Amino acid sequence: MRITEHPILEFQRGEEVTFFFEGQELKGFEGETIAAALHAAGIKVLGHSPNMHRPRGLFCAIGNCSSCLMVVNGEPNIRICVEKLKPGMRVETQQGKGCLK
Amino acid sequence: MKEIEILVIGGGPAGLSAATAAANLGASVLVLERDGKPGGQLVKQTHKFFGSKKQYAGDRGYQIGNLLIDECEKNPKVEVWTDSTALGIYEDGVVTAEGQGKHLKIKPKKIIVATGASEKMIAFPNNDLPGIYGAGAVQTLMNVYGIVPGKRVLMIGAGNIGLIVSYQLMQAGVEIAGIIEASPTIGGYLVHASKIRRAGVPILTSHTIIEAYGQESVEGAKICQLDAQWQPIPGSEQDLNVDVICLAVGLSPLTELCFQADCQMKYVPELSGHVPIRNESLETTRPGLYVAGDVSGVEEASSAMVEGRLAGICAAYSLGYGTDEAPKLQREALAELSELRAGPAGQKTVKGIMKLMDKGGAAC
Amino acid sequence: MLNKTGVPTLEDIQTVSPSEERLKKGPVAIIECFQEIPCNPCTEACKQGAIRPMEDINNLPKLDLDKCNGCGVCLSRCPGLAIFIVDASYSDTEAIVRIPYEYYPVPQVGEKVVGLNRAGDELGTFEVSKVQSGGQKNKTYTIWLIVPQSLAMEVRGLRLRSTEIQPKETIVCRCEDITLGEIQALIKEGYSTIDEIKRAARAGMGPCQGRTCRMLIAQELAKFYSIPVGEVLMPTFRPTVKPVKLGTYAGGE
Amino acid sequence: MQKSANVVIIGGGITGCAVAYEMAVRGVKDIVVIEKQYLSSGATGRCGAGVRQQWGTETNAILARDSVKRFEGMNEELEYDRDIEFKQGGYLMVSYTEKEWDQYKKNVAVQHNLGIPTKMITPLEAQAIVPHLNLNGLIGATFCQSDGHANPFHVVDAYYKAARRLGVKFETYTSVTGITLEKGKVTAVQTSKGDIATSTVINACGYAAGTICKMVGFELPLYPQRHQALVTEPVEPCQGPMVISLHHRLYCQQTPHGSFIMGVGDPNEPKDFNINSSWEFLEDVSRQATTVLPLLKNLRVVRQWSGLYDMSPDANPILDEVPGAQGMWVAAGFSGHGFMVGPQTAVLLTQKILGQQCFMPIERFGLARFLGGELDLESAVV
Repeated sequence: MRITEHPILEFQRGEEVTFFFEGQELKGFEGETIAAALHAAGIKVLGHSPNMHRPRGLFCAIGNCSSCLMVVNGEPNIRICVEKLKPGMRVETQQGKGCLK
Repeated sequence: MKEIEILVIGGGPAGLSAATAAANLGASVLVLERDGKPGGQLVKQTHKFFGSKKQYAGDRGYQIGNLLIDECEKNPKVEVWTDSTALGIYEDGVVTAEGQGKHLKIKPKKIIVATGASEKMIAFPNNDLPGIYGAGAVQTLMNVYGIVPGKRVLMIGAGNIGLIVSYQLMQAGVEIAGIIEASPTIGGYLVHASKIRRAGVPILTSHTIIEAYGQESVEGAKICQLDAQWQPIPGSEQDLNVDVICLAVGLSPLTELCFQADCQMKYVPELSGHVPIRNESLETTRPGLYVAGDVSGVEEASSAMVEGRLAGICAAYSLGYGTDEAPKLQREALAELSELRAGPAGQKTVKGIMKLMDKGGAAC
Repeated sequence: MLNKTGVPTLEDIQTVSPSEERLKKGPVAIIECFQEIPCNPCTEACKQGAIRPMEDINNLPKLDLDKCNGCGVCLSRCPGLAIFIVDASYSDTEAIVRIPYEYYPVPQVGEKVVGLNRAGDELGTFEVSKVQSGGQKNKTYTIWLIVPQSLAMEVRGLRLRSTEIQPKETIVCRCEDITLGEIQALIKEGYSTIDEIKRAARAGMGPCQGRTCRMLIAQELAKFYSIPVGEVLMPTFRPTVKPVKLGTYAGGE
Repeated sequence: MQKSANVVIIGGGITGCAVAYEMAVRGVKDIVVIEKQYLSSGATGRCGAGVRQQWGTETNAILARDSVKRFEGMNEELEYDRDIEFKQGGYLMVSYTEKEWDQYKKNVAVQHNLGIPTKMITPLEAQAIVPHLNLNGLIGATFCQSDGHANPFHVVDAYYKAARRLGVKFETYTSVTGITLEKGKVTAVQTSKGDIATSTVINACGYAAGTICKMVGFELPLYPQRHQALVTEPVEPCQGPMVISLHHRLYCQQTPHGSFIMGVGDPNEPKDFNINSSWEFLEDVSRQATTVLPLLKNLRVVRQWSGLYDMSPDANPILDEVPGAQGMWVAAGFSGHGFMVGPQTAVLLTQKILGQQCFMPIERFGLARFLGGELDLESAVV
């Protein structure tokens, strides 16, 4: 959910762009991270851990942990908490440990 | 290979202050900042800061951040590389970094490590469920990107971060189910706590989380009370219906680079973890490597800025800059630090620094 | 009033309490059976002849305190779970109370459980020193609790600490899905430093390089060896601070 | 710590732990292993983890061939509760120069004589095995399917647990400070935790073997040399064999866990004890790896480290009794491949010390070979 009114802050958002999550078309803003855009769309489960298949979501938001690894434009293991959103991006949950292509 | 007189690693309050101070004395400085914009944690702080005028008291954190950035940017002796993460400090003195898909090599004469801190983690069942965040992550989402993490939050930790982030969540329209704190007392500033209490949010000291639950993401949390021996009191369990659990259980100095650089390290609980042994000039046991801010012991942003300034002055002075004014500036900075730490709130830090200086043989 | 509350009164208890002197001598059965009902398995169970045969099956059991050696066979046979064994000779300050137990899960040796009195009030947290299975048919477990001497005639029930962390669902290393239970098991096995645990289980070797789990493991080691966290040997820190593509390094500057 | 022992083994790596097991399983009682840090903290735990039979000298090839058999059944033999993660994805040794190809042919002849089923294959056949192999300039390759790699920590752990079950004692975080000699015979090992009286000492501490030999006044022909390695984040399986290009000085494998381990040898590496990592290595190995295996360019490095090879003059092991110190045996000089030959080295040395029939002539690993005559130099070292 996006904050519309804030007593202290004003949010300067970039251009609205379209991207895809598991093939589904979503909107986000240029300049924000993929994680932020997914969160704004209410998507919290970003994948499942490779061994125990436990659901994983955003945790540290600054590229410290490994909780948010996803496949972006076919490339695995992208930390979407620090990767910036770009128009037309294809974001997918990672099956297992991700495949090099 | 980029050659530079002083390399500052980290563009937060300590790093930016260090860069400006060193450049003001005439040294050329490069700042490495891993984020797209410098300012560190300041950019996420919406509350007014404490301290004195010298540390911009009364201004809001993000405003102070902008001030520090401005000062750096208008100084021609300072160069700031954003989106650049330091990767390693090697035995030949080369610092490597990654930026824009390139492997960057920097050969500095002096290094100031101002990498800040990272959030601590605690162990409880289902602590990895989506919907459980570090407090910093919630701040980033909320105050940088304007996105709230959920509807109803359980905050774990009543230190300053737990209190401030709870308040910020309420400002963003999110309900706080409660703040729980394992210790018997509130760790943060009590004005922050009172502000939250009078908004109707309970702060439960001597309480801990037993488990989080939920299928694919957080649906609730079980908490309980702790006795004087920090043991759970049977029968005191409560079930909270929340979709977010925010962990504000403390910070650890982000000292990986110091470990790598073979700085002599010591675990000092009062400084929140392993910190490099350093002298009064903030120089570590690796000659020419200085530290400032949370990496040298977790404290407030105000003292981080002064430490940064001190490290910047000392590093520049050691290169032959500011022969006349540096000693005076150094004394001023030290006096400011003592002043900031003089009260009861600063006693922990003072004790920690004494422990740190005590053994290890670093010369002052 | 026992018949109103289900809790035997002080007077009731006094009728079956051995003398201080007898208690100090060693294990002895305490038969807290106060209502005349048709029942006699305890008399059949006692091989010492301490519980005398009943003339009428409705009689209350009578225990010969001198003959009783506290073997506990009667405890597991009593259909009413009304027999306890108290051993006040255990140490100067502590006694053992043996309690019949028919719930699940069964406490483990070494586990701390909450001791309850006859009314179910909590008396504190006590360690389980032994767990005896009642066997396939009988199924009644006997739980041995170490309690202070002063509570030897008070503690008569137990409850598991439901608030205990369940190590199985608790993730310590997110990168490699390593649980608290696995870390604790490795420490118990003898892996004594963070480096050793890293090598045995890969905890801390993932993309985050131990940033989340390192100190959690340190805390577990500190707990196990009863040392301050600061004395736990830190692992070797190696470059690089974050994962970087081979292509980036190959490209040079 | 105990005051005396039948056998004291110095070094808790693959060799030390395997010797402890082989002796104990043959009935030797009262064995102590002394390790300065923790088990596999030295060269074993830092190695590239490869197990290959494609060697140029017969000695190395026999040890490796027979060790492969041991690795294959190790989980069962040692009743290991985990998995040594032995993956026989083969070794693909690629050649990009004629000179190198000629050497490969000679090596394969040696291997075939010993029954090692190495195949000489064409670039296209090599590509069928590793689809992301760069064929540009590739002349040919040799491939042996039964080669592979194993998890060094788990292998050592397996030997340790098996030996411990047989009564062997392990003293970790204990360093050896001296060796006591009486009339040219070993009588005790001095350690940081006290002396242990013994008549048999096995010096199996890799590059530090020279330091231990100096304690009895013997100069071992051994020098340490740093070799660096890195490990990447894990990805789903995409590379079967270990790929070696001697021309690129590169080895590169994907572990069953999914991460890649790789390293390059540096011909200019000085002979010293430096064990720090360098940034130049990261660039060097990345260039070589992305040249030979371009697919890997998007794979992320998570950690680099280095270890020391214990180099002998001919890159072959030294297994012998130390001159002037009766009862003290040395097992060192493995020159970067001590891990893969560890299981059989341990058997050979044990057989010799116990006076049993050796499965191959141990004299070929003797110190006498350095006294004169031509050395059979191992060419296939990365």
